[in-house]
Amino acid sequence: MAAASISVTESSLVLYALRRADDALILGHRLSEWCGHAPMMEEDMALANMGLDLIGQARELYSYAAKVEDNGNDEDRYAYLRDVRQYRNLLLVEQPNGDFARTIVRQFFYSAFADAYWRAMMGSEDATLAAIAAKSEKESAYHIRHSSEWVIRLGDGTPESHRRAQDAVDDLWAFTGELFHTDDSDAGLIADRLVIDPESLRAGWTDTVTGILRTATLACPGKSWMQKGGRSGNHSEHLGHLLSELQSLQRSFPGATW
Amino acid sequence: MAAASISVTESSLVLYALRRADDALILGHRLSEWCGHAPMMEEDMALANMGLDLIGQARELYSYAAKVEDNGNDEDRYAYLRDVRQYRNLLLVEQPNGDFARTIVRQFFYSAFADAYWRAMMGSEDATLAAIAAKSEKESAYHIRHSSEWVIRLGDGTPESHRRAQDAVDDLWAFTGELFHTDDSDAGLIADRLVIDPESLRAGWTDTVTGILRTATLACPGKSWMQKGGRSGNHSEHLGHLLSELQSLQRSFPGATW
Amino acid sequence: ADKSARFEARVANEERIEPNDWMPAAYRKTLTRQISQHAHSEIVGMLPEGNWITRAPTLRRKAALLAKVQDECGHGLYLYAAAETLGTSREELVDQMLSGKAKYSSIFNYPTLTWADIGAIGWLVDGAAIMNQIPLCRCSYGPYARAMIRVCKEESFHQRQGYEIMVTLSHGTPEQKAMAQSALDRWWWQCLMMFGPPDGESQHSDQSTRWKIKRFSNDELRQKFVDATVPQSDYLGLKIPDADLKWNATTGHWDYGAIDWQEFQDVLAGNGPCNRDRLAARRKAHDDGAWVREAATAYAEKQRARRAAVAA
Amino acid sequence: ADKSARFEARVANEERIEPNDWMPAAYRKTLTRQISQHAHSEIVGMLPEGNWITRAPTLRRKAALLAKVQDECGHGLYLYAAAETLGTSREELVDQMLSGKAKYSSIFNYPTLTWADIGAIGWLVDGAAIMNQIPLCRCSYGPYARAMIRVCKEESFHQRQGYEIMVTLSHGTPEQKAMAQSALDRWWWQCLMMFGPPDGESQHSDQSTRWKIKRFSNDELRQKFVDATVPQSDYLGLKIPDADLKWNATTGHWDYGAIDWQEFQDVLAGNGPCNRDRLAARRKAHDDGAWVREAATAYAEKQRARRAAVAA
Repeated sequence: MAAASISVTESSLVLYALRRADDALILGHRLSEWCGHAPMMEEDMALANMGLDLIGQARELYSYAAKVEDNGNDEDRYAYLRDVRQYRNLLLVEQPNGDFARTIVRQFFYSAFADAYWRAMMGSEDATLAAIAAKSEKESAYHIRHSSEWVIRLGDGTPESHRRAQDAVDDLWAFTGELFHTDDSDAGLIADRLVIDPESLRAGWTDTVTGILRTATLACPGKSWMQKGGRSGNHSEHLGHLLSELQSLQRSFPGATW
Repeated sequence: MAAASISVTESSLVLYALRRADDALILGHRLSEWCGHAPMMEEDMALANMGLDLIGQARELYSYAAKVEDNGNDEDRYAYLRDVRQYRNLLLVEQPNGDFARTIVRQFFYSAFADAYWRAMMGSEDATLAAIAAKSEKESAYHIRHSSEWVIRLGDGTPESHRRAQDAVDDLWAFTGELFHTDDSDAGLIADRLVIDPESLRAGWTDTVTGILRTATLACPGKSWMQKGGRSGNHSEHLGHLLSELQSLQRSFPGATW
Repeated sequence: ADKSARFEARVANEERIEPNDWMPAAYRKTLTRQISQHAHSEIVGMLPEGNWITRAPTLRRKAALLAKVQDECGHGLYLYAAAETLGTSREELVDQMLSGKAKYSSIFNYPTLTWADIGAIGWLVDGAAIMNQIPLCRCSYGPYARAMIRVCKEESFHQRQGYEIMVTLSHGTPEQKAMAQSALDRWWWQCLMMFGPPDGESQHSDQSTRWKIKRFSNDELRQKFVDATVPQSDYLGLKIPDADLKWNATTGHWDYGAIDWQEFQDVLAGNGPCNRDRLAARRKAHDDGAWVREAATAYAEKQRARRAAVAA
Repeated sequence: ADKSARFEARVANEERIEPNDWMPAAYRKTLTRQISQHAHSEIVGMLPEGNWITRAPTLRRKAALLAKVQDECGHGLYLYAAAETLGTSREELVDQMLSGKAKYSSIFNYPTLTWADIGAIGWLVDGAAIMNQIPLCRCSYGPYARAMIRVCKEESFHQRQGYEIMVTLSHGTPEQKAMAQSALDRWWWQCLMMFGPPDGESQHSDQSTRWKIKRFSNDELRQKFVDATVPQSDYLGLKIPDADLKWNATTGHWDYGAIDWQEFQDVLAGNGPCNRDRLAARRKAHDDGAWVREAATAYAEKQRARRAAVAA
């Protein structure tokens, strides 16, 4: 085993699991960057908590992908030995932490989706995905509650916090369209009821988000241009830097066990 | 060739060349981080200029080390395939850029030494080191001039720039003692007149620095505790992060040619 | 009217217009916009390539890339200087860019994902830029023409460097070759768009042509670029991502497929992958640097006052 | 005087003192200092280990390290809560730390250079901390004793995790084993210093012992630590960097070499490799977070006002 990148045979199901695993890992990693630097100790705890949940979800999804792919890969090979173009996560989750408002709004947009998503996925005909969903749903319920509360506090707090929260909403909005994106690879899985059609969650997501933003006295950007590309490896420039940090040890010590 | 770290046979002369090469590379890398983000376009140019000079010096010193070591290593293997404990640079040069004042003061402390150092090293009995010194001295003359001018401008500019410059001086002062440090490995080289004794430059350095700081209306910290460790691989936590970025491609594509 | 006729005659006669010469307001405005837009592009263009300076794979490449990005900054500086000869200050021009009022080349709103993108930018983006800029070396406005001569010289050096990176990658490991192909795939169409809308849809062309600012149509330059690039791509063993690309023996040119002008419009409207990041990065540099510029000004004023006191 | 005698009797009788009980001012002050210093250490202690969360070499290690650092934050929180029962607010205590007035454990002023340092911190630093803390589970002050019971439970889990990292590394590649040895070399003496100055030079010990805050002398605890650690180091096949270390059959303990107390004093005086970085990082987190805490307060007040308006 060298420190070069692995190759992955991306069947529809493997690709599907990797995409969600990458979402969870990258967002979890971003949250972990806060550890020791949060605005209050309670938030050091809370952000780490969410990060741990997400890294846990990533591990289960990677392990499932490895089992389905059956090609000698495992959670760590997926996480540490794929390059930026092999990563399949949403552009939303790789966006830098920025200030606390940006981290919270990113979490809120993601969790508002993930919470409904995992609930729906509990009905998957794929037993493993259904089991992962059951566990993840409990976690995401906390994530959406925690991030919603902060969106409201920041939006309806001081003029400065309102401005920062609104900037975050405006800047991150363009990355929310990708939450609902599907492609040919997904279509068969949806038809077989192994996974849900995210389009079915759009109305609920919009309700949740507009409701919370309204309570937070924040303006909702409405219909506008949406970015995409993460699902097929066309990332922003931010992900490469994150990966050079995340993967540095595995890349520098080929074949070692840790 | 794998992406694992190389081993280096550090004879006195090899170690000596690597230490100076690492100084130049790490400081050059730090300066290059500014590119596109400087406070004015003229400074984008100037910081890149100094960075280029330093990377050039590093390349010559690494190549000389490779020739002396004669062990199949080369400039890129030294730069890209040694881990943090194998790097031999001064703690000063690995300190983060911080604000512009910090970058300038770091450059000033280093260049005030380097300028006198290279001038003295032109008399080395090692022809290669003497030749490198002759070239580097011209470059460092510009570095000390440029950084001195900015130290004065910032120190004697606005209250804010004065405060920032003074903070930088106070925080970086503890890393200047290492400029004059020597160890057993150096002693033989000094005795053989292959290299100079940096102690001989201390009075001149102190004059330069106190003079410029006085002109800049900045307080000179005076005698205080000095940090050391970089020369033997005991670095600050900053260097590891820098290297994970600097080395990411070479570590991820074992054996490739670029 | 007399002045105007004389100006038109001079231009028609291929004479150079200099800063102190009389010129029509529209000529001044057009050139100010074009030159400053060009300057903004050089400055914003530092960012996608700058993204790889800290990760360049060898010290030689690192130095070359840093030098290249520095050159771009230099181009920006003397293009701003050329624009300033038309009466608008660099500060004002930069503010127009930072506020989003002035444009820069849309090509820089795409991300550099891998090291191969650095090769592709040099080869293709600089290649396209040179096609656009070589005719500008004969532009009727003297300062711009002279700036362009220097820019083009450096750009062709950059272009060769970029191509050499592509040669190395496409002759490298299978992973490197795949990286090179992916970069070509992602940059090709964007480079074709760099020449602007198809002839006939271009807004400023007629007058610019009469004023000897523009000497070839967008489509002419685009075709030149395609014709020059196809054989280079063949040499690299890479495939241009255009199923309709084929040699036309009748015209002696390469025919290419339809360009997605909707994407061009979208990116121009601010919706490219990096528009927000690019402006945010430039604004941050500007804002974070404010105290430095203030310090320099304050110090210069103190020095002036001191000299005046000594003289008095 | 009556109260004082009763207090002393209760303490001597191993009863727990609770927040509302009468206690001597010096007891309150000593405990406030000790507990808050302990809390600061947990919070600052997040930084050296936090430095490796983003680079942990496997997902399992990443999750474990993140959880561990989170635990430390939790320890900090309930130690501050214990200190608050003595009448000083967390805010005030934190300000004392940020201003440099209050100390935290000097061990956190050393850098984590490699992944092996994470193993060494768990194994040695947590190991030493547990030696210090287990007796505190029987401290005379109830809230502190109860906090310590919980802390010790989690710390021993961390200690085992750290040791397991060392086992993996020392059974790994030659590079990994060298990394592990280097970490032991760099952390060993610093850990011995964690037990404080040699007996006799310790300032607060006598009274603390009488008050059942301290139950073993610094040197006793240090010896316990050495005795426990030497066989573990043997198992790892690593060499403790002490030429004078040898088994003393007479005493039944390991004799160890002279400790460089000058270094201890230097680091305490603010001259450790990371003192500035640690305080700067905590101050930055505090300063950058000010607007968030203000927003939370402002929102809470608005909500209170709204509820009051509804109730009225």
